[in-house]
Amino acid sequence: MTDSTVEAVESFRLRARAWLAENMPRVDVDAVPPPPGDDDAEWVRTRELQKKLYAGGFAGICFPSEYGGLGLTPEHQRAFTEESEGYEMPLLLNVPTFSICAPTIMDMGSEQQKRERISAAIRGDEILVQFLSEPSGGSDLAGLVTRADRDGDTWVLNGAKTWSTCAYAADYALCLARTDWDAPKHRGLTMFLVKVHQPGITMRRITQVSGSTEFCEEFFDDLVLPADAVVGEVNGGWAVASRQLFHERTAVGGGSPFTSGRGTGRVSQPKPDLVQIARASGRAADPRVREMLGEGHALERVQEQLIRRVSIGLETGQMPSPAASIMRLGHAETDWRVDDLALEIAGGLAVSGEGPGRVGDNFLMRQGASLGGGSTEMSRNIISERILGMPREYAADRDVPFSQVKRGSS
Amino acid sequence: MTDSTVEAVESFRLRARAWLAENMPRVDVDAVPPPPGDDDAEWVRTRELQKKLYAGGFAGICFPSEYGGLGLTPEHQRAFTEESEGYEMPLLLNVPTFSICAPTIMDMGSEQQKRERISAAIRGDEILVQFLSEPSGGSDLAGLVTRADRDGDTWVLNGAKTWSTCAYAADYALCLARTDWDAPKHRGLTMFLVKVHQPGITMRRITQVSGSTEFCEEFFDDLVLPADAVVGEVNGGWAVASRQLFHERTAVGGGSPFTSGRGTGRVSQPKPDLVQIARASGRAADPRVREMLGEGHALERVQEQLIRRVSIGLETGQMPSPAASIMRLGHAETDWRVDDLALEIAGGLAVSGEGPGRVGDNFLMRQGASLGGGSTEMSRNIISERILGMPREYAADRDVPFSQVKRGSS
Amino acid sequence: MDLVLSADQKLFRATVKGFLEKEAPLTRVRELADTSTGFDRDWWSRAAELGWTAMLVSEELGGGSVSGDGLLDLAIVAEEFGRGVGPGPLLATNIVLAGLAAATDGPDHSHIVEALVSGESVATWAVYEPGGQWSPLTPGLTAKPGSDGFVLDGVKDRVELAEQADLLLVTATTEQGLTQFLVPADAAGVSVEASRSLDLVRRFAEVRFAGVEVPGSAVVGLVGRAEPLVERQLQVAIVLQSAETCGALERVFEFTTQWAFDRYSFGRPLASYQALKHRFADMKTWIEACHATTGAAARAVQDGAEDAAELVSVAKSYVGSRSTQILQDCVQMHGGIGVTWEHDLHLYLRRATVNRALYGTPEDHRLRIADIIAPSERKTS
Amino acid sequence: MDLVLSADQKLFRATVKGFLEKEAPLTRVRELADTSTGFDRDWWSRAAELGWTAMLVSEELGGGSVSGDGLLDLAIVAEEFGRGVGPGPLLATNIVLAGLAAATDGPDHSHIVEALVSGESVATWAVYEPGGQWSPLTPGLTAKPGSDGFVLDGVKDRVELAEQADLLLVTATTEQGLTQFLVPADAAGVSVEASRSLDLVRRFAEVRFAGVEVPGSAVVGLVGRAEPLVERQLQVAIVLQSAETCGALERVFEFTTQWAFDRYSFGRPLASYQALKHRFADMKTWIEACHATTGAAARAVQDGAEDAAELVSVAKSYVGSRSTQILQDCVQMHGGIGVTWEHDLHLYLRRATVNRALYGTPEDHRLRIADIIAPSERKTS
Repeated sequence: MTDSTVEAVESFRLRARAWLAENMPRVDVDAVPPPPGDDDAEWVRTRELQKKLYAGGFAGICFPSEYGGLGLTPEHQRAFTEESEGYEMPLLLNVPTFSICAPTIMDMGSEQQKRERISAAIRGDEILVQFLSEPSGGSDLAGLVTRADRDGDTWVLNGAKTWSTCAYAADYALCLARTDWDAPKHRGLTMFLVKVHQPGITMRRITQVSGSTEFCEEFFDDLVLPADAVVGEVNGGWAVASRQLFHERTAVGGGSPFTSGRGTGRVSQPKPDLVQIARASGRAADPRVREMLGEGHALERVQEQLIRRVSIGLETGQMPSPAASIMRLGHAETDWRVDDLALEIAGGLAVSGEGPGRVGDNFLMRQGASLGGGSTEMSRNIISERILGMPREYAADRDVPFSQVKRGSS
Repeated sequence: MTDSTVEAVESFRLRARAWLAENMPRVDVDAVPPPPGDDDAEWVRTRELQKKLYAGGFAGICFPSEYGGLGLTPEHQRAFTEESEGYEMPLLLNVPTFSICAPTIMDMGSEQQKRERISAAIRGDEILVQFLSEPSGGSDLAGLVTRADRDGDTWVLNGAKTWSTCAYAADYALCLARTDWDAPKHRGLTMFLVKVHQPGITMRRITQVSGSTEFCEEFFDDLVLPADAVVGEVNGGWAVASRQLFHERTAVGGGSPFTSGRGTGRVSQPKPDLVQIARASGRAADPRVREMLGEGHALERVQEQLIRRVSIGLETGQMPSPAASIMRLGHAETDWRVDDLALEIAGGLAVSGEGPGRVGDNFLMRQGASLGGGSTEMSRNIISERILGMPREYAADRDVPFSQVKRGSS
Repeated sequence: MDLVLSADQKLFRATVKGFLEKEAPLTRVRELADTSTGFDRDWWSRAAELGWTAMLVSEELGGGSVSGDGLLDLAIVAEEFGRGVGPGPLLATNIVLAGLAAATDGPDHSHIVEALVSGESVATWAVYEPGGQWSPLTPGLTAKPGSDGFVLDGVKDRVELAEQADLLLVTATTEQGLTQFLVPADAAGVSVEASRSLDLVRRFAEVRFAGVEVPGSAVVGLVGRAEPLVERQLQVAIVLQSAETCGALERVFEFTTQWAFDRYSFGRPLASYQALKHRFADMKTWIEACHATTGAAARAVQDGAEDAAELVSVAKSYVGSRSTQILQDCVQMHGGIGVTWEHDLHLYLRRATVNRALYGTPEDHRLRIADIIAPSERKTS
Repeated sequence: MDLVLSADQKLFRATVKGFLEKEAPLTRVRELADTSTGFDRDWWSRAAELGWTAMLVSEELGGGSVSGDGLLDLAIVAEEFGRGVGPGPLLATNIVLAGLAAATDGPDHSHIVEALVSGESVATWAVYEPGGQWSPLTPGLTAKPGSDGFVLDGVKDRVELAEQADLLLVTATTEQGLTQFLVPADAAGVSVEASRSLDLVRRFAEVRFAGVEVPGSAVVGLVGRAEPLVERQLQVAIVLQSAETCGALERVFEFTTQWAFDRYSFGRPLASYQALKHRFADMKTWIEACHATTGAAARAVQDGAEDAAELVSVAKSYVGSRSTQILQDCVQMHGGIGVTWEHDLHLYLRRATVNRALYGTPEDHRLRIADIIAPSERKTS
């Protein structure tokens, strides 16, 4: 397909509008979201919706046609997303399947991987996830210890992964493992495409104190992987992971051309509404509480303003890309303080955990915002080292064969 | 003098009581303290008072008689201090002359130094101070760069010292200088007894934002010191300084047997009185302000309770000696918060800087408590490393010839 | 709590600790979370045999303490309780006992005291009312003269273990003023409805009183004169609550510090990172301060010191605020695992958060302190 | 302030910066601290020639701005002012000009506006009253009908540069309600007494009005209808004040970061210590947030946006609190030298502390925000 044959965006938009009206169900505004940990029906529905899109010729808009997409431009995708407002969409596939995993495979995978996995995802047949973090890992992703050992033509995988979002619902995962223990840590990693549900993988859903079970933990026991499971080069896994992280940042920033429809379909923990809590506690007229209401509201507005400022800074090149960590740190700090204010405003009512905004329960997840997506400690390292140019922290594992790096007992 | 000839404490007390009543002036409770930086008359008075004590046979109670003292016990000193309540006393000599410098000389000095300096101090003829910190120094005392170079039998001193409390009023100083640049930092230092007012020393009083000028800065230009100015061993200065620091801690903790009368005679910055500020601002009935009053008061009480707990812990051996840093950190933190509360309570009145408790001016010195006597950052290092046993910070100057240690440009 | 314990107290602490570790480890606490009662009555009777209900009661009534300073001994139990997020009515029953023991005038409740001390009976204080913040002196629940005593009408909530308790100590407004009544939980007109609790085993309920008739002998102390008793109960409640929170902090700090030693990142233990070390130093300092102020409050209440009310509020102001701050930072130190259900951190955070909220928040107690140090501007309400 | 400036604005910023660096460096500010006036009138006239008084005024009255968005341009000046702790009536005069320019009804003050724009005249806003916190809508100073206009009686304090000003814009209560008057500083019955200022060059005074007669033409806007003008003046005041504080923060952060690179301890630069690095990261984040909220408030006020009042209070709430926190941590980073007179840190801390306190504290503005987001419980006072 050459440029000259590309359908004009407006024409595409009108076609999409008509098709959506005829084929896609409207969002039910009164629908109650399922309780945490009980979203099987949603995943079934998601696959159905994606199959509809595919059947209608509106799936994988920005993916190349040779991998099952439409090969159109981000403007086409934007137009479709705008038109899809108000319709049910397979939003759960936006992250990580379409915005992270598929583009990574497209950048780094073999021709066969691209043809098979990307097109299956676009058809609504397969869901992709990431196996990256490990129980022993924390902030140090590249220090992972899951091992893949060569056995003739195959690889044997042993170890464990954790914090894999929605892995329970997935078909394939991008799994990073260590294949060379004598190389320094970034240089001995290999990325594999792993079938999620098969013998040799035990999966466990992690229950958070909020009741959410969207994260999973996986254990690999002598799981055999074929040679063609390798994505990119053997021992070149860090390059693949870096693309993944790049696509993840892009997706979080709202800049991915591969998402279709708005949002991720997952309900994040709602922020406490301080005014509502104050009223429920009978304290909305108390000047002490009013001062807290004002403080909380101000912080939330400032956080929006900070995001706007840094986004402009990044777009115009007036801020270096690590400045994204400023948004991240500001966000966590705002969350902490607003959660604290909610607790103070609720006063004696926090005992029950329930009530307005379930203040107490919410407070148990206070650190959520500062742990997901790289801890605030990492953000502070990045800001001081990469923006302010301060000396980097001593890394005891730099340029050291990984087998000689000290690892903790937990 | 043998034990059997020691006067009983009660007899000593009665004699002291009678002598004080007859000889020492009563404290004038209506006397106005001199403005900061104008205490010359006080120093003259201090020497007079010490001479009176000496003449009356009540000076240097716990110092050995061979160095001009009375050779009595801490109980005698305590009795005298109790009896001296209500009388003018030479309190300015308590720190550092009697509680830090004289005992250090007694521990580490030559016989001649002990005989001359200690007895002169007890007679009220001489005042002793410390030349330790340096402009380039900060928390790293042993990293000092003032140099003393051997020249035949003498030493030639060049460099600068700072934060010398009350040096302007003193006669002799204990001055730590580097005498070996090829040794690691602690092992190339020597302590000297230096005449404070002499050619080759330029002294400047440091003005703090509070207006206080009690600290001085001294510059040495080819100042020649005789061989007998060395205190302790050449290149053994760190051992002397360690004794000084020990005596300083003891004095600050109120445990020195060498102080006579209560207090140091120096008016430290008064703590803001939050209730008074609230009343002056017309806000003492505002519930927001009342909550702050309660918070501030609670913090101050807790700090007293913390000091009591740690003191008992140290005394009973249930806490290791670095636990003193817990008191120090708690103190600084309390000060910070109380100063912040004062500012918030004063509200719009803080503009003028004056008014109740001179809130604004006081706020300018907010960090005072966390800088003097070792920064709070050092306290946190000590608590985490020496109490919790966490790994020590990497010191780039450990076991390195000092001449090879990197030094900054400021 | 106090650094210096007598030999008897040390032995007592070891006994308490051993009993809790054996009979109520965290695995058991998690099991109890799924039961309707949150604790086991037999277990509680055995705890009572160890003296946990006797400390605030005179020997004539079956009470007695280890050191003669009953509240200080009891605070030791509370601290160990906090270390293990213990189940059961330790606080609830002892708060009621504190009131009964102090009510030297008025009807005799010695048989009830004995039943509480033996662990046979369980009591709890019904003092909060729906939607309300801490204001124990002005209950909306009324007690009006009835044919044979009083008739109680009104609603209480956040009543600890009300579903499990045999007796409720109820604050009420009578014509003569604030009065407390001991009401059997099964009295006609009393209905109890469990409410959700943030704590896994410390349950709360709403209790409705609809024309509940009680005899005059149900009054605790004198009619209209309950204020000093309420103050006494509050003081004991806060000392025990603060001691419990101190124990929780101590335990969490222990395992978080251990985590920092064991967990490596970039080839180095977390404990080697200065930014984290400094936060541990802050936490250590705050925990020592929590112990210090709790110990001082306990001693003042034990001695009936003039500033006992003030020191209790000082302790609540400090411990209430610092505790959740410390625990959240410990969560942060753990990373993602710190917000999982399987990690024990949230059990402690739940307990501390409930303790923070109950019997006046730190903010409420700051106002109380202001009323002490700046009484002339006290709001007349 | 805004990250994206036009070429004209960039040039303008450079001009302002150059002028301040040459004509009012910190050494000059320290000299001015010892003068009675705190600034030089000639210098101010030259500053006015650069347009510093013209930004909020229409072109007919001799005004004009660089970008057409006068307040945004003026905020650039204020930010540079903050970087150098600038002297003079930049804020005072522009606040008055904001009110005069907005008072399209009522007596004509165009000759005064022209004199202010040219720098020939200096004006200031007299809005605070002794002992009082921020409550601009209910002045105790009264203006009663007189033979030939009004008679003013009352006292104002914290009047910026009142000793140096030619004109006072005075808030007063009349029978018709809140009214503002332009009063010559040398009018009969006006007496000015300097008060102490925490800022070295930004002076304040108490001004007494004893039977001060002013003609009806002294009214700004309409009698009894000053509330929108006062709000406008407040909004401009806080935008300029916040921009100034941002400039101060930026400069102090620069030299403190440099200090951390240059200063060594234990053979390592301070900037290599993680605990300090993390505090620098926090400060950097907060400073960006200060810029962000100041820029948003400036834009909203410039555009007369519906949420301008809210965003102004948001900016004050945030910048007011964070600024002193950041500056104090910069003092801490410097060690002892940070609290000496000879170090420049305190000049910045003084300015920021005065800015924090003036035109409503952060706490006052939080209450204002609450009145916007939860109006139904607003206190009727």
